[in-house]
Amino acid sequence: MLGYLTKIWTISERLLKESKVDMVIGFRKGTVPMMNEPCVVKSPENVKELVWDSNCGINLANYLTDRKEKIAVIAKGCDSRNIVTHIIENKIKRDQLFVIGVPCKGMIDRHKISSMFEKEIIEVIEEENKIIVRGNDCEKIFKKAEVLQENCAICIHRNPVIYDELVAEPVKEQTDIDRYKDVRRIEEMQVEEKNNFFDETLSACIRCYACRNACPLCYCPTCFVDESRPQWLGKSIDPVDIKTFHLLRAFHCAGRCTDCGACQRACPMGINVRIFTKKLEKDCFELYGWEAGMSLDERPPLDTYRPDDPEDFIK
Amino acid sequence: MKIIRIDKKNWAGGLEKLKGSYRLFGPVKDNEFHNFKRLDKDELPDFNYFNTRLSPKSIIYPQSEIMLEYELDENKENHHVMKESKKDYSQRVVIGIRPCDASAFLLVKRNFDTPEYKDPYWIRSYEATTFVGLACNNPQATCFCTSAGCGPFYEDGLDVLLVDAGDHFLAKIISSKGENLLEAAGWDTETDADEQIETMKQEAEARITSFVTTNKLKDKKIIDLFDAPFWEEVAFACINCGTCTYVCPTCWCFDIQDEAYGLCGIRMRNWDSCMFPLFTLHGSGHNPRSTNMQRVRQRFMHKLKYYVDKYNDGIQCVGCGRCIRLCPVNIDIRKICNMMNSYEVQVTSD
Amino acid sequence: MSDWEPKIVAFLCNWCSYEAADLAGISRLQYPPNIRVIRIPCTGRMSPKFILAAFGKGADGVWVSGCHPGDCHYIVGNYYARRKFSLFKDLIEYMGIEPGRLHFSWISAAEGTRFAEVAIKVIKTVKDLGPSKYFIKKINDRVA
Amino acid sequence: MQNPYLPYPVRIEEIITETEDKNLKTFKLVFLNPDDQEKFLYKAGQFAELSVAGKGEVPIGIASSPSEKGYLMFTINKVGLVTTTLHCMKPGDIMGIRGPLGNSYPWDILKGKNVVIIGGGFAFTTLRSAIVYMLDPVNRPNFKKIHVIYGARSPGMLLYKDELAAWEARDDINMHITVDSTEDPTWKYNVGFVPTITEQKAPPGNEDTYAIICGPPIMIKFTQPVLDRLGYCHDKIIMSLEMRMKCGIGMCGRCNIGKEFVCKDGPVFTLAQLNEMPKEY
Repeated sequence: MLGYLTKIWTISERLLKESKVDMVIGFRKGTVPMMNEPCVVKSPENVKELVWDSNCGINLANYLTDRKEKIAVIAKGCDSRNIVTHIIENKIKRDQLFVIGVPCKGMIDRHKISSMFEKEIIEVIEEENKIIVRGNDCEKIFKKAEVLQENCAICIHRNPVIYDELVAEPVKEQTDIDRYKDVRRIEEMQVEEKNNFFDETLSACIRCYACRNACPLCYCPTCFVDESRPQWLGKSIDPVDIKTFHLLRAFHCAGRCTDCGACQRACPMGINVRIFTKKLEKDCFELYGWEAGMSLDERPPLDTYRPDDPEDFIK
Repeated sequence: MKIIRIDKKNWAGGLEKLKGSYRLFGPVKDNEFHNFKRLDKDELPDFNYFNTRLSPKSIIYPQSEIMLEYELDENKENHHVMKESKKDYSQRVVIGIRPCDASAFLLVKRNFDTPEYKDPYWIRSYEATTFVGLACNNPQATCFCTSAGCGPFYEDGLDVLLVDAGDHFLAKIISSKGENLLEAAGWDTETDADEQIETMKQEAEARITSFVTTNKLKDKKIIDLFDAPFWEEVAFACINCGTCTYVCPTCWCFDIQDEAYGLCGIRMRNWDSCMFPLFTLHGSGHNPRSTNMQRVRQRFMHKLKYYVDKYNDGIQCVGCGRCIRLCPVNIDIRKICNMMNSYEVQVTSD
Repeated sequence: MSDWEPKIVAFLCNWCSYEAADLAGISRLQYPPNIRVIRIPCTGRMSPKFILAAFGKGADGVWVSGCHPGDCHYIVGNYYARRKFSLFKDLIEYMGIEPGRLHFSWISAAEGTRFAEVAIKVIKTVKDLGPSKYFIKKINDRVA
Repeated sequence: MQNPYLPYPVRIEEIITETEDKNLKTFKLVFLNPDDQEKFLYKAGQFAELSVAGKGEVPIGIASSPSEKGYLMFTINKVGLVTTTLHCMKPGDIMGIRGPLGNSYPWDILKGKNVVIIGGGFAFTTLRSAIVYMLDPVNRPNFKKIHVIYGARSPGMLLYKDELAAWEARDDINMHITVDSTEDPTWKYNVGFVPTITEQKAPPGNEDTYAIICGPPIMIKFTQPVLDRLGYCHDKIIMSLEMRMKCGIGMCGRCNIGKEFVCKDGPVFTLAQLNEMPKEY
């Protein structure tokens, strides 16, 4: 994956030089370990600012919403699926985009690495399949597979779904993955247990809305939490308000979520917010055979119906 | 100033004693990170931390706080008339607060304790609290306190400064509040360790590797910085979440909300963030800071320019580095501060 | 709690279930008075927010009823609603509301008897569960 | 410690519907405790937070004048949650009021000067307060000429119609009432936008003349160049800003513009001051 960078530079430089696009949206090196900053490059001289490594977990589709320019965007498998969703939902046009597809081998989980490394992390170096973490006078080497973001570890669409150019040959997709083990575990719980589990999960929430804002799907001009007449939700850290927020946030992503993991990565409190969206993803798959963002020609599940949809739950 | 030696074997006992007359708050590890919590009986603060995930500001200034209450039942006397909610302002102590976070309260005090108006909730909480700081022997790479007006052994804002010296703590008494506290805990072994603390302080300061330059901020014109060309680029990555403002020890903005539960109700305040569009949305629908860029600019301009101009005492930042560590998209206040400080208006020649 | 009676908010489609409730009334069919009706133009108009708001403000049960598939006044509103309800019911039960607090039904304008029957069933189920406790908003101790 | 968030309880004494679209109502409020009234000493140009239990608060300019004793008056446009609730309330209902808040029109400076008041639409409330204050027999000698240019969309949208008529009849104030357009044949005042009427009727700017402008942004935008042409210095043009506010006492942070808090350092600023501030209002 490290070899992708030269190709990214070449493509970006060419596109900008030939004025095929007005800008390239990608990542630049962050100022702290395991963080890169989404950035925009507008001139061919600056393409070398762009980086690519296992710290590009932010979903760049989030930066395309309602843009009018011609844009080249670097896209992993999940990003590309969100780009598809964006196109379906008219948030950007296909012909505005040049998708630089990146076959992805997974992003690393900075929270996880921090918790596995007792000292302060000064530097993280990535070698093929190896993550070297350095502190002051100490070092630890992890296999990349053990420190992947959880959504990457169970990802089954690593290659971009749409692209104009790939930076490398497609990677092998993971098979025989059980994507919903955690969801099933909760489904099997008793009511009381479920409530305790979610109360505990959400007890750290500070309502910063990083999960919502990191998500490319959350682009409503006025989010339901900001509606005032009626005001659906209180603004305090009341547990019911917090629970309601997470429930509705997830529900708004129903049938659209690609499990890119941006929400969870963004959460400053390390809350497992994917546990909500994954339930819906599982349901959409089981009830309607749907996976989000796989094709430009299919309508998302809540925007369509079949006369014989399951309705056992209706009296 | 007096220095008391506290042997670590006497630590837990002293704290238990304190719990008789104070409510104790201290850093506790919760899953992956530390946060300040009320310490129950026999619970000790865990000092094996760089800094807490959230700043301790919520001990003085809770994220959600009831201010007033009222009855809506028209058959009751004084219905619809607001009255102050009863609160517990008994003595409390924050054990193990980092010096940067304690000095942050002094910055925030300027906002809540003004010549014209006093915020009774904040002031009463603040005054009821004794701050026992834990000096930072090992600052992090994202700490830039020394160039943000404080430091790893900074004393302003503290009542006692604890220095971890291996098998014992050195407790430097800074105020009478602090003296009373140590007395109440039964720690009274005076020692002469000024030099030792000074040496440790210098060593800690030398470990700070990260800095901001702020010397020229004051001289710039607000309008020039406001119109500077770099804001679009600075704001590009920002997703406008409230993380930076909520984890910040010096951010104080809040919202006031009424909530009614049947026939009784409360007026409360909740932390708010300049990152949210709703923060400035007028009733008419007009929003003076409607774009992402305007809100990002507001945050940095407020901290690094407006505050500087208003109070003439440095920036509204103590260099704790939380916003840098926790920003989901790696927006780094150090970079922006330096950009602002070095910005010169381009004089166009035409 | 022997005299406790559940409060149930019923969102009824204007074109069918709402009229069925009318018909049940005109036909003098008996069912317990635990239901507060809110008329909606179509089940397609239902937002999960309405359901959560009802629970948040203290409803012990919520019941949404609309036209049988194929009979929607707006042709397809209830088809879309069906998918939405299906996912929503699963999600809210996954998050810990008891199965049996949230009900959906198809009742046409002619089915007054069925309306009363379903109402009795819904009320009975909710009553058996006891007062709502998981999604109801109260003054909370986390708010200092 | 006095709690600045605690409203004084007041009773709604009277509600007057001001405009033909019924979106503007004037509320007369009376303090439940006479002591509170003694504490509530205000100047024209200040505002207060009106508090409705269970709904919230809303910052509204005080429309009564300090020279009118025994009650406070607010003219409220129906916009959001709190103002809509207020519009549904009735005389006798109990609500709350916090204030007075903000600075006021600069009465020390205006003393002995000509004052030109330019208002548009429903932003005439604190201007009414200013006019009533200046016309009070005790205060009138403290001011030279008073001009008032006040416009609304139509005659039915003018506030305080009876008072306007009464002022028209006086000779110690020069009234220039205008409407954008009207088909009313009995309309005997000006027709035209406020900037146009200002250009025609306002006295030229000089050392002794101050203009106070309140109105919708579009009116301000087009009136400003007119005043420039008439020779008004920017430190003699006085404006009152509107912002979203919550605390009203400079603490909650949202009305921050540059280093000022509109609620505490404003809402009244001179144009010269505003020129130095970011245009975030």
